[in-house]
Amino acid sequence: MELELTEEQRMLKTAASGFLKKECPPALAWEMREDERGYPPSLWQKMIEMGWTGVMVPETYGGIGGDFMDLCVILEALGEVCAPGPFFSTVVLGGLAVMELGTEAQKEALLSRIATGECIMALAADEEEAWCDASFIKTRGLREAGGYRISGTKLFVENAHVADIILCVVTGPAEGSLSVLLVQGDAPGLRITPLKTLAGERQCEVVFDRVEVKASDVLGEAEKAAPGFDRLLDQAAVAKCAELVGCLQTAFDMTVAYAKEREQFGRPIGSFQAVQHHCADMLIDLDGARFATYQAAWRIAGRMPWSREVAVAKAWTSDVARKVTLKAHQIHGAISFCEEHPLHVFYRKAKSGEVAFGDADFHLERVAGGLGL
Amino acid sequence: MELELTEEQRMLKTAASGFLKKECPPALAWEMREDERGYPPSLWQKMIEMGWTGVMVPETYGGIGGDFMDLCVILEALGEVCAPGPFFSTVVLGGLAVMELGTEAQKEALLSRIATGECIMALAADEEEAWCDASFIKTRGLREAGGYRISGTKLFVENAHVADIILCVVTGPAEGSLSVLLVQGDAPGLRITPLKTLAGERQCEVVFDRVEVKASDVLGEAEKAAPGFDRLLDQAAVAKCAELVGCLQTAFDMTVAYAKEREQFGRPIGSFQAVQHHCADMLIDLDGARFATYQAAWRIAGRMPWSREVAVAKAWTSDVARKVTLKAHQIHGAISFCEEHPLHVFYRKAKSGEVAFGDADFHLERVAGGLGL
Amino acid sequence: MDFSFTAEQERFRREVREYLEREVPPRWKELGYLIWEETDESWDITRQWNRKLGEKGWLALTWPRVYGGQERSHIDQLILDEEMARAGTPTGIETAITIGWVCPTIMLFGTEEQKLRYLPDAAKGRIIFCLGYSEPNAGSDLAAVRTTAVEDGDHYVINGQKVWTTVAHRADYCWLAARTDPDAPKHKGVSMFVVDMKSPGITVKPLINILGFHSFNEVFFDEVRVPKENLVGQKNMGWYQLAVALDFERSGVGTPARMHRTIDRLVAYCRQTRRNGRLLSEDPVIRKKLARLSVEAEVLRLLCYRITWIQEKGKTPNYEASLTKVFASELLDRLANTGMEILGPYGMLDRGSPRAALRGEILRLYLTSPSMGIGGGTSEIQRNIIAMRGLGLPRK
Amino acid sequence: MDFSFTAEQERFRREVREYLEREVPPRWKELGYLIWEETDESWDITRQWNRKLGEKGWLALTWPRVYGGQERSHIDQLILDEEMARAGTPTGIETAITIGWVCPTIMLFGTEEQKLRYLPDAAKGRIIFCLGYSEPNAGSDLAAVRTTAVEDGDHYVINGQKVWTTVAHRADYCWLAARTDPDAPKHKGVSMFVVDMKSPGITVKPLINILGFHSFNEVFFDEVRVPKENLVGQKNMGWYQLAVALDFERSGVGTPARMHRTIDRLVAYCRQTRRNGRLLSEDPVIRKKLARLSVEAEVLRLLCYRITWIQEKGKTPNYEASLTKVFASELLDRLANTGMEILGPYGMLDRGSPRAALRGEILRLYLTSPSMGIGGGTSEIQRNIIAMRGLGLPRK
Repeated sequence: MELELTEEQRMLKTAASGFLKKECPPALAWEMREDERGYPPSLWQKMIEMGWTGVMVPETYGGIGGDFMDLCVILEALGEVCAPGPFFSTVVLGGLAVMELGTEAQKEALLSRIATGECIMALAADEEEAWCDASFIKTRGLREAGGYRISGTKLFVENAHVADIILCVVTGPAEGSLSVLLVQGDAPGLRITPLKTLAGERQCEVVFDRVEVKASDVLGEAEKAAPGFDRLLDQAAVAKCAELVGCLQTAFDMTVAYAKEREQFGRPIGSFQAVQHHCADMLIDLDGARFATYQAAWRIAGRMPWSREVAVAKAWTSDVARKVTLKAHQIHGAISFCEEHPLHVFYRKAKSGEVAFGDADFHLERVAGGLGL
Repeated sequence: MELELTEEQRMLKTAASGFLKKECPPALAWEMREDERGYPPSLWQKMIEMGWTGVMVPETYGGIGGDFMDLCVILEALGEVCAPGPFFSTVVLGGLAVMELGTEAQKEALLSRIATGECIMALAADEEEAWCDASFIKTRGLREAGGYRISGTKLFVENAHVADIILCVVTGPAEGSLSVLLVQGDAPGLRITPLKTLAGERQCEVVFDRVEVKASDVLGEAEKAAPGFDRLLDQAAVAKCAELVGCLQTAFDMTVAYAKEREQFGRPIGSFQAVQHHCADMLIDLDGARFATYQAAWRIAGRMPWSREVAVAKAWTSDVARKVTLKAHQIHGAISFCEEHPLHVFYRKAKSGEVAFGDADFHLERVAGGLGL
Repeated sequence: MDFSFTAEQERFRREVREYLEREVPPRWKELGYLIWEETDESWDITRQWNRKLGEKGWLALTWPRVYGGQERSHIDQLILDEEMARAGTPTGIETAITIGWVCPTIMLFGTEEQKLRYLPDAAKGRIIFCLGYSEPNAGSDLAAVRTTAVEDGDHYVINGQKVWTTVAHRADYCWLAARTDPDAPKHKGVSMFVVDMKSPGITVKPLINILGFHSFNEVFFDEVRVPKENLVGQKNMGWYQLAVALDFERSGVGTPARMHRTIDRLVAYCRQTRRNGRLLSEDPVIRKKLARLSVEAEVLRLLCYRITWIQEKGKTPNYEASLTKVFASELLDRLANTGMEILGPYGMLDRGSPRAALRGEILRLYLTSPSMGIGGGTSEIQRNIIAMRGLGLPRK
Repeated sequence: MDFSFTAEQERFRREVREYLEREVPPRWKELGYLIWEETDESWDITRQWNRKLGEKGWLALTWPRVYGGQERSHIDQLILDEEMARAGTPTGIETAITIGWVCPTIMLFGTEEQKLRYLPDAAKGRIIFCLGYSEPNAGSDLAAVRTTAVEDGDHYVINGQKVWTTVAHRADYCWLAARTDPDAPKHKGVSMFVVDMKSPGITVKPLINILGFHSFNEVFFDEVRVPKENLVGQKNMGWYQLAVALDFERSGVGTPARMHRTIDRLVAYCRQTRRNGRLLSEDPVIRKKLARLSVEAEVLRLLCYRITWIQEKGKTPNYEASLTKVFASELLDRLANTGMEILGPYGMLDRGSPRAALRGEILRLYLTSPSMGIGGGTSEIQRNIIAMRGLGLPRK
């Protein structure tokens, strides 16, 4: 039992946090919400140079060959500053999809491009009436001579507007079967509309209007993607938890610091029992999120059965994300409702992370099933 | 708009509270839990003499002709001391059942006996798999020459062991129809087993083993009892809220008094912000319960549509019953976990009232239906 | 115990409802703005609407006629507030400040001349006050005011800084707390002034709120000269006057009325939205959440009614306004959050996205609702008031 | 980051599990008693069981061998605690007091002679301490102790009263806090003694708890003579020694293990119980409630593991034990309450009724769970500790 990061992970974390606190203050995420791309390419370039995009890519493909825990370490650092950019959609969603589903050849081709930052990716899964559950996907991939033709509308596709490759999850032709197709970002028939979101992430509506895909651009085996895709969603949920842990940690640290320094009624507000108890509750929530997340990540990294631990982590972390950032606002008072003050960015990010890849209710139902209910 | 009791109601309340605080301390409820009857007959006799059993009985039948609000005033006073006895099952359940469902002749015969205290009543409705919802009742009343024959098992029948008349809710012969039958407490075929309950009330399991009932002992019209019975359950729920308001008020008053007087760390514990905030939350909960209950009682008294207001009152009051008494324990500390200290009686009564006639979940589902969901 | 309204009151409610159905500007309904979203357009609509209400005598319904009111009852005011909230009339915080806070204080402590100078204009919707209470180091703690007012001939000279001053950039006057005796203990030595916002030496700097709108400000006072007759009430007694002014709180009944509107909109959304194979309205967990909010909003309504009823009896609410405020603000958080949970990924979309649910209103409520537990005394302070003023728990 | 156990630790877990499956007395399982339910029979079973564990060396697993321990790791202790809770072994609060609290303090502050006198017997399950801390006017505030110990030759003479003294009527010794310097400031002048409960002048009066059992007592000391060698640690420094002793907290991992057992029993109940036309296990609201408890118990387990891990590193937990305690006690309230909600009317029935669900265990848990947020420092005090000791928030 070793309930802290390894020496290597700690170094990775320290380096990443240090870099991001310097190069990417939380205000950047908010400024970038109206940028066309949604992030500064120079920042993305630096992340690539530091090897983050290759964190989980095997060394043979040009990566640094880390595991899921290393990935979470970087995500936590990114969460600490609410960093904008295509890291999550490319490295987490794209990279893990390729690792879970891809053929050897695809891994070689795609993972190396992810590691070098040549390829930005996006995952098109959710639809108007299908959310975090592939069994309700209606977008169909029709088999045609030499490949597939996709028709349907995908929603909440993060970074589709800048993606080189969009992974499109389709069903058919066999009832309930699932395939993941590699669609080029500039494929004819693709219509991409960015949506305006709470936390400024670039989610898009993506219409696939008879988009053609070559037979070789099926990720892995056609119509057999369901189990691998479920594994991907689980990993994405935990990756989101790691990001949230970073986000909540900063909001918490800001709040404790403020409580020590801000005076009212002639004493620091942190000396009032009500404020102290708020802070204590925040710490319970945050510590719980951290360990639940690390436990799930550790199981994923070791490829141990992880279903319950993933659901526990996302259910708990989703719930406390709101609670912690709400208390942070309460303790900060009026100042935190100014656009200039960074806290609202964390409050937004916390809610967005709460919902992403299944909120607490969603994962609690999974836990219930696991209990035998 | 007049959000306080009328002068008459206030006098009734003051007299009832004064009497009960003298004659019926909360400890009595707890001492009586192992008494054969479950209450001192002398106490019951005094309640009868003060006219409480006739509070809602029209003057022509020997009552004092009050309305549902007057009834609630007495229930609140009873709740303040967790008074034991057959008041609720006789006057609320029995009396209101007769008023909602009985023929003129039955009203004349039964209400006068309730008013004079000659007749203790009990309501046998719930069953193993049917709770607060008559549509799941399985006990059948088979029509026979000259009357009915009842077979089935009823549960949680309060005061069946001392009842002169048990109102038994049966279904049949027509599918889904409901009848309420008047069963004499000593009828052959009746097997009554008292259960041991959280708050010491005498709830019984009552087995009806081919119990015969005369045709004239159908309350009102046979097989047409459903709407009246639903009205009865609604009124019982609000009556229980009134009792709870009294119960919570005492627990709250005890707690505030204790917080002012008990010293720790050299100052009254009521000067600590954490204790102050607990007390403030208790007051919000209690004030809400009082007004929601009064509003529902007022609608019932005025025979206005009451479905939503009843569900609101019982949902809210059920929830806060636990919260208020739990905080009372927390503020009292160790002393309140002694059998001698009265607080646990209120904690028990609060939970028992929370569950009786539908808990919060039950009534929230009704509210949801009312919202159009 | 009687929760009913008289026939006359019911008639007034119908009159109000019909008037509002007819008169609320359609453009306002299109905007669907929350209180924090103020633009030139919304400001103009709100001002016009308030002048219209003022002409009708509905802006200051309970005030004496001599000050522009109609001498109507608190219950009539409750009915009007509830119906306006239900109808979603044009509204901003400035009316609550001017009509609900500043003018009643002037009515209580001002001279007859001061009353006649400000109240009738306010009642007609012609003038607006902003509140000059908060300072960088005095948020919840009004006694810590540092802005000074020093006598100089016929004038006071004001120096200092205020912050979180809502609508300072639009207001005609500032209702200012300033220290007139620097040597007195904290709670003594504060006085209240009416300051013309056009006075030389006043600088207003915008603060942009988290919805991206300009509604707060910093206000700097640099040698601002205020005529002595603009001091309201007793010199150095401002802190005590403001403590009394807490009791002017209206019922706050608009809050539950608006909550019920929001709940109804969420119900409608759930009845027409399918997710993962079923209608949201069929999900028992969602049903329970909405029902709970509805129960809580109903209890809040009753607690608001109680405040009016106390006032109607000619008494002053004690802890009741604090109790209602703390419950209302935390319920608003729960409403916003539950709304977001129900909308799920659609709740993440802001107004302006084609897919945004309920025009992004829940998202915007989610962002602004936490501020309700802060402005006008934090929830922590409200709970202290309930405990100490309401229950008599000891201070030490 | 590694949540796994070594192969050796896993072997130990299997060994423990097999042993417990074989050895837990069947009669104990029939009793199904909670910690507050102590009878002569349950006491005997518990004592026998503890002596058995003691003989096996499992009662004081981590202690030095010279004091009867096995010098095993904290992680082995965690495994043992978790498995014993899972198996529901005979247990009472007296073991936690003796082995978890008193003896480690003696080990830290006692003389070698004192250690050898008490520890080996305790490790064998032969002696039991009760805690003489609380007094009528000093519940959470240990510095307010008024019981006095006055020197008289070779002895101290004790006078005063203790209260809430669990198992005082069964214990061999009392671990007593008494004031040895009446003139010193509150926190100074308190000393710790081992007092033989058979000493003349001690009167134990039962307090019956709300389950109707005798487990608390009042203990009166009237001129009780205690040999000077029974003073443990430095005279007048008792308060500081107890503050250090806070850090002896074990992981508390038994609590989540027992919670999971209870959740499993509720799940089984829901799978076989129909109410109003459907199985309880099909009710989404119930499913969600049980799942949430399960998530919370799992998080609690991890927080408990953290404490052991800190100890294993040779460090002392700081705020972590308080954090775990406050979360655990509030979770226990939620568990008990949710259990009662699920059982509905059947939850109202106590053991002894034919229809009682789960033998009335949930009912009894519902009655006793609130005490967990009180004994050993209230939840309010635990939160203060987290804030001040853990986060460095200022005292004033």
